[in-house]
Amino acid sequence: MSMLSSYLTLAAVLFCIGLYGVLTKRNAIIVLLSIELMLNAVNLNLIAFSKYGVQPSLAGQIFSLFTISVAAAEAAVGIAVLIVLYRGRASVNVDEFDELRG
Amino acid sequence: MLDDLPVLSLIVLAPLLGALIVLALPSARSNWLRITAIIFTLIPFILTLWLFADYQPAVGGGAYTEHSTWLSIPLNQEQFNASVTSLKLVFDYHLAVDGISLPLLLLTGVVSTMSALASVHIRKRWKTYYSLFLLLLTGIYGVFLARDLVLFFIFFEVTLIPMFFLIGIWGYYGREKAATRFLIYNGLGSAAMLLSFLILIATLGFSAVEGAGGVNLLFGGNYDTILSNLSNPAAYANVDNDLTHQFGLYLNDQTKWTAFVLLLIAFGIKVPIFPFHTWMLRVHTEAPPPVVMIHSGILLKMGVYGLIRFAMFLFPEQLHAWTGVIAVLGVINILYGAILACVQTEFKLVLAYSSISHMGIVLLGIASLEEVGLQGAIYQSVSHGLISALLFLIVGSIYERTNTTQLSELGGLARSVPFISGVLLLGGLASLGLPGLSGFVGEFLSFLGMFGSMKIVTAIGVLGILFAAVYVLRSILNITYGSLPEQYVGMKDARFIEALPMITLAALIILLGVYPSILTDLMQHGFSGFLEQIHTRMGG
Amino acid sequence: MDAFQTLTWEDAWYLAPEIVLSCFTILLIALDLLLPKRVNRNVIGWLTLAGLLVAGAFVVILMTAVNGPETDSASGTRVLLGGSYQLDDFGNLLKLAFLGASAFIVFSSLGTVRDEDVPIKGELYYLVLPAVLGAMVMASSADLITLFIGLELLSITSYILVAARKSSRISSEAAFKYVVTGGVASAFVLYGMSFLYGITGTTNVSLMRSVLASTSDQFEALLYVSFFLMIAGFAVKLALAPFHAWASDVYQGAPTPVAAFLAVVAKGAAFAMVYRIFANTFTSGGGLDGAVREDILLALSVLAAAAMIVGTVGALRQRNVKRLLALSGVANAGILLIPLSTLFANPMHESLVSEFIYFLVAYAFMNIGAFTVLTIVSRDSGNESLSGFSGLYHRAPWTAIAMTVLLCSLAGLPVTGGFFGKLFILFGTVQVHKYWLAAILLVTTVISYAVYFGLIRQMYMRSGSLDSGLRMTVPAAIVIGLCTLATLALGFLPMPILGWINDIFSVPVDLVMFQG
Amino acid sequence: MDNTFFAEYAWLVPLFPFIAFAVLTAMGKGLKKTGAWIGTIASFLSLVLSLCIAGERLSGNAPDYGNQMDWITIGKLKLVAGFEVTNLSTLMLVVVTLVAFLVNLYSQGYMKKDERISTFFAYVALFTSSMLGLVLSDNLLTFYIFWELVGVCSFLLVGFWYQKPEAKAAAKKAFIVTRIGDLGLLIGLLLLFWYMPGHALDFTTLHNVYDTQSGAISTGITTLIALLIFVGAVGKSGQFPLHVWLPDAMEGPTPISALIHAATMVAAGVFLVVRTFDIFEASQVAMNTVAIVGAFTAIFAATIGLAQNDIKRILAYSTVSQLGYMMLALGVGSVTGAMFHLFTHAFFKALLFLGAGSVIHSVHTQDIREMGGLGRKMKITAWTFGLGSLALSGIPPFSGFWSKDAILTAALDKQPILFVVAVIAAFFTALYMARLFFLVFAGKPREGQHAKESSSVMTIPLIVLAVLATVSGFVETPFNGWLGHWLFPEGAEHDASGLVMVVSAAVGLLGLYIGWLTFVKGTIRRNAISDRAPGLVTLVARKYYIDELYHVLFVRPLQGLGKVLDLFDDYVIDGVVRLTGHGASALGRLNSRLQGGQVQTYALTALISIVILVVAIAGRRFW
Repeated sequence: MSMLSSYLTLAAVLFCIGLYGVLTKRNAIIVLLSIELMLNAVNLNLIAFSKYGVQPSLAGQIFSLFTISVAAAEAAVGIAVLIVLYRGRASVNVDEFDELRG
Repeated sequence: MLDDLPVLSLIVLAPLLGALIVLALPSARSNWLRITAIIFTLIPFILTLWLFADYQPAVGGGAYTEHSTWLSIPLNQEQFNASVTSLKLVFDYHLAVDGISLPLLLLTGVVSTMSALASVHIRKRWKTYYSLFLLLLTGIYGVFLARDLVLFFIFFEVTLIPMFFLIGIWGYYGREKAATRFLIYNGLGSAAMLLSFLILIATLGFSAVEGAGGVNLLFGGNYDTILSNLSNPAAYANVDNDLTHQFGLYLNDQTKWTAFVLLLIAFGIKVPIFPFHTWMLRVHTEAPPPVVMIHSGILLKMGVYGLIRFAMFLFPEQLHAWTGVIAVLGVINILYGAILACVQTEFKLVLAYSSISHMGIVLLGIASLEEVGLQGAIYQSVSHGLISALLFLIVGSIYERTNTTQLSELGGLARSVPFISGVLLLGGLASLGLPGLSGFVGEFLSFLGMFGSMKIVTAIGVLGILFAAVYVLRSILNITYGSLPEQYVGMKDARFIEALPMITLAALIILLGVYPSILTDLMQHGFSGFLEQIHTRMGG
Repeated sequence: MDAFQTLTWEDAWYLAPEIVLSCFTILLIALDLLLPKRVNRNVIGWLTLAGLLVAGAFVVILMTAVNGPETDSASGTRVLLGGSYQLDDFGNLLKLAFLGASAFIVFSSLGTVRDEDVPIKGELYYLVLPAVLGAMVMASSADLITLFIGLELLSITSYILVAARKSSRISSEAAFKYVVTGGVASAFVLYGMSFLYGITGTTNVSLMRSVLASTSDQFEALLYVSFFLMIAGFAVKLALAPFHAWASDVYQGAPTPVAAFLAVVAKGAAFAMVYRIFANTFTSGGGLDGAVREDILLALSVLAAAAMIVGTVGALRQRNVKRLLALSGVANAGILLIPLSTLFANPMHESLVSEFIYFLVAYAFMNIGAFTVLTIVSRDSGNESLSGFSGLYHRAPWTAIAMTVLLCSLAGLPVTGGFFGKLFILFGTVQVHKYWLAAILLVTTVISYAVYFGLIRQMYMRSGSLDSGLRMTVPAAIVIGLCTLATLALGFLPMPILGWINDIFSVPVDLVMFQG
Repeated sequence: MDNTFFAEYAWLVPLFPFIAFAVLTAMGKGLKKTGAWIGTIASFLSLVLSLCIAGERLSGNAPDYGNQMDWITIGKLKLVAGFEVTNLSTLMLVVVTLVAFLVNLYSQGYMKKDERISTFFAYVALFTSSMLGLVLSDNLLTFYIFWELVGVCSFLLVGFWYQKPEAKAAAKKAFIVTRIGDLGLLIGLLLLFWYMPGHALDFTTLHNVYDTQSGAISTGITTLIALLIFVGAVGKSGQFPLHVWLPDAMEGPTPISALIHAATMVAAGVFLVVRTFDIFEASQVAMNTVAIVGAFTAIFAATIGLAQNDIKRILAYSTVSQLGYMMLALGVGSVTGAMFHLFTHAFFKALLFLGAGSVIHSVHTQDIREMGGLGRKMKITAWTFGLGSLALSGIPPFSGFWSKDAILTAALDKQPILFVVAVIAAFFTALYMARLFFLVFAGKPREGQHAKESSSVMTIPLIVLAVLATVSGFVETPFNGWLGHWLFPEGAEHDASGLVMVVSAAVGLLGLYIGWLTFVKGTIRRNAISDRAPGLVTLVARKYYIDELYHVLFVRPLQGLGKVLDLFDDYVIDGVVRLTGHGASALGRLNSRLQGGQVQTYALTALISIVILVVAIAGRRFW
């Protein structure tokens, strides 16, 4: 079980780092990367559970595969949107994306 | 010959039909619109009159009841309990009339017709005006006739929307604020009402019907069911006990009180009872006179009706426990309204506060829980309806001529418009409770009823009629007596179309003042039966 | 159950709607590439519409088939793909709702979307299809994985849809915000799911229940963690306050039809997912019981209350109609959550799904109608502010009247769909004695009068700047008319649809899944 | 012939004038002179009928006749309306109809030039009919109804010249002050209703209850009821402290002052007490109160009358003080005395007012200091007025003497102090009447005043009334108690007392003599007192500052209270409402401030709130 708990802790740490990045980083690209970090934390969780979990099963690993691919797609779209945005603003600073408000 | 017609439905639906027809007419033809509107206001009025003629006080209105299921919504799919096969939520289309609603129906008929006539003052957008006006009437008639809680609520809400537009489009300077204030304030009222109704439906609006393979529980807002379930808990015997508890089909005292107080608030706002009255001042001052005729003449009475029909008949124990509270509230209404009316500088505000004062008398009548007092309450409602309708009719005529209702700018009108001033004086005397006019009977009966149980409080309340004399004379003499400002010289006195409703209302006020039995006999059956029930319920 | 079955033809038949949609998607992408520039892309719009309708037709056929007597299982459900996908009435009804709503939206947007605003109109149309596909997958998945896939399919496509107004700066900004919040939300949901999987060792929700029934007491802390993580994620997806801040921005930035799509379909799909997971894991008699369940339900009710309050109060001062509708969407999301939060608190409250679906349908109609009117009006006035509506009654009385009806329905005034939807939900709430929640619902409703009647005031009591008549397009007119009529019909005779739902629907069979 | 033949038609008596009223209001402006005649004829008809009734009742002992109908029936309760003909009501019928008819006749001349003459006659007709209704009504409720109606008519007629601000003010005052009294009466009525066995309100039952089953109503309650009813009487009959309205009511046309504010309506208060006398008799406290209030009012008003210069106001105060006499009589238990004085007073006071009217009509002023020497120019007026003054001053053998004598006798054997007070008041009465008469009619005429005798329609009523004022006293003298027997067969015989007769006659003559010395001979300087004690004179002339006192005590505080409540209503009650509204929209603004466009802020708020949620909800379980 200790194995599991250490993996879980690692995943939790990763998740928090990602979250922290999303919340604080000014560079939009870093923000997107941080999201990826959070998703990866999830993958770690899933795989750890599927190996050392109470009822180990294969499903977790399959799940993680799906997650990875989806994350990729999401990142792609995110970057694409960011490029469009950059065309408009000539900046990737999140703080400046505040025309929509109130 | 009318016996086989669904009279009540006709009464409710005729104005709706009229509204649709008005919508169909070309908006330029103001006369067509006006005449159609008046016709479709008259139809329900005439039907009500026929009802009045045909109604036998001894028997009650059972014969006219219309009852059919509107919605029946299954609440579960499969049997989860040995004895209960199915649960249904049932909403009925249930109209009925009795001695309590009939006088108010008549009032509605009269005042609405007069207001339709008085709407000649309306200068713009007749089409919209009249369609909304008729829609409003549907709502009002519905409220007085509906006997299903949900149906009642729907009609109650239906009155809100047209009023909002009528105030907001055709009102005076501050109309939009007043309209919104009206909507929100009354909305809160009906919210409280709906919550209380739903509690009632969910906890004892059920009737158990023996169906195939067990009991079918029907939940619904049928007034009679709820009343009988409330008044004899033996009704629960139909459903075995653990079931009722499993479903929370029981109304413990706390819940009863919640429901009761919610109802009190809901209708208290409409009446209005003391702290909840500010909205109606705005309406009185900002709305166009014909609409105020309806509002002050009828809509406030919906509150009274609700108080009696629901708060009182459903929860007599609670009401009995709170008689003191309500009586004191009534006295506060009377004196507060009266004293404030004495210092207003704007005639419409004087009338608004006097309405508050008169509604206080109604509260006293209700609080008495005596037959005399209750009849007094209804009587007072009717008479106040007529009187304030008359007064606001005149306000309309005066404003049309002088473009002001500020007491300081008016005076001496008796010289230039003697007829209007005469009727105004009559209305004023009626509202200060002069014997021989309707106001006196209502006040006297209410006081008489209340006096039996609490002498001191009532005695204090009676002081109100002194202040009534003060504010009525102060304002009306200010308008009609004294010297005439030169800009008002040579005004035309009332045209026929104005004089007609004035005379009608005045005549009715006098009739009710001289020959009250015409109404009181109607109410006999309505009340005495219920009071017996109540007394048996409360153990003598 | 570990041995995966292969996809049989029969299964394929049962998957027909989904397949149709995917085929149409691919087809239209190709067509969009091949068609020469000069051809008006409305063609693609019409084809999209066709695709949606065909799929809808299939759904109807399947429903009759599944519920019909000739099916193998009397339960009226059909389990596919190793229990990861399930055909039942909950799913089907929602599928119908989603398809119908999308069809309305696409139809209404035909002719109103301007080229200079959305340069590549083709995308705007055909990307709706995968989005709806995702929503449908979410509606009838029985497995965390498929649920998640559906969710992402929907989300990612809607990111693109939001960004469709390439030329406008705010559109792409909205898209970016949507991506970030959506991404984080997905991450939360997933993280929560991962714990759920860790405790139960399966991703299949129905198996989960039986496992949880035995083991829930050992892992209380973990359960809290997983459920609250999921709640956080879903709260963002559902735009429940205080997770709603993105919604107004995104709606404002997106093309109006897309905003409508997000408000109705995306939200509905997310709700489908939430109902699935929570209902399955919470079913009494097996599944999660006791303290944890109580707390989760309480948390849900609190969120619902917060959403209603914030959504309504926030809209009070809102001058931009799109943001206003977004906020009203927040409030309505709160209302839609109430049936779930009163789930199984009382043996009688089985009607929660019919309450939910009924209000969802009503909400769909009134929202789409309102958004369509907004599209038309803002196209005229050039901005989306309240003042654009001023004097509308004089310019276009019928539109104004229709809008009034829709707004009354949003405000929950009789006699409209919104009114009855709220009434049923209220009744359910009162039945389980959650008076405080009912009270909040009622009070916020009243406050919302101020919001919606503010709009009505603009239309009737103010004189507008423009006095020319309103430039209305035929499809938009039809959509507005249909939505208005539907709203009224739902109010006057709600019986048909309700009766129908109740006839075919049954919680234990259709919402909760028993297998293995 | 059946000797209730006319009595059964007594309800016609009020009906005639009512029909006249209806016709006049309906026709309105159409008929000018004819309108006046309609009113007069109607009143004449009722006069004739009531004389028939009287004749019928005088011939042999006719039984009392009464007739009721249910007005409102609620459950077991019945509210009844009905009329009854007794000797008492017959007497009142005759008095009212007679004076009413004469006033109608008189007004033909007096109001000739007024363009609203038909309205005037309509009002008068309405008043007459409701006054007759009041007289005939057989139970307290009906009585109260007509009681209010006469009040309104008085209000309308006082304010008849509505363009004069004073008239407007006077009318308002008259109505409101009497309304205070009505309030008392109404509450007394309600009390009585709930305490009377069987909720009966008719006078017969009332009489029986107090006569036979004494103790049916406890003494405390009886006293309370009696006092409340008395408040009503005080209001109507202008007794202290509610007398303030009556002098102002003189703003109305003079015939009205004669009819309403001298002969009939103001006497209704006395009549009320007579009607409910059983209640008063049952409570000594009530009796004493009545007596004291009456006596005090008598002397109090008389003193004020001394210092007034407006001819009508002097008469008004004299009315107040004479009504005080009647109350005094009741207080000392002499119903006969009260009714007798009411009877005679009706005639001579009406006479005096009509005479004053005739004077005013010709000299167009009411200030006696601007008159003088009119005796030569207006012979009939002067003579009749003189007779009236003698009657009022209680000079034998004029009617006033006998009735006053009856009262004084009763007062003496009940309560000597009251007797003394009454005697002094009588002296003042004679004094101010002398002043009035001599200033107006004696002395040399003012130049520029071409006064001339009024037309015959005005003088004939004067003559008739003068005759009555002279002879009507003989129906009840110490030597034959006929009236007393007729009215109250079981009533107490009032015994002759030579002393009283001498004293009252003496003070009357003394008063007249001093008046003569002062205002004709001039042996006593007119302002003898005003030089010595100017303060006293002004105090009296300003009516003891009662009006000012009331203004400070009641009017101001009420206005203040109203203003305060108005602010309260605006700022507190409505303020709360507004506050809630603003609070809500403030929250709305807060929300939009939170949506500042920073996506990361959104995420942060979300994170924080979920943490709070977890801590709040899950936390409960773990800690």
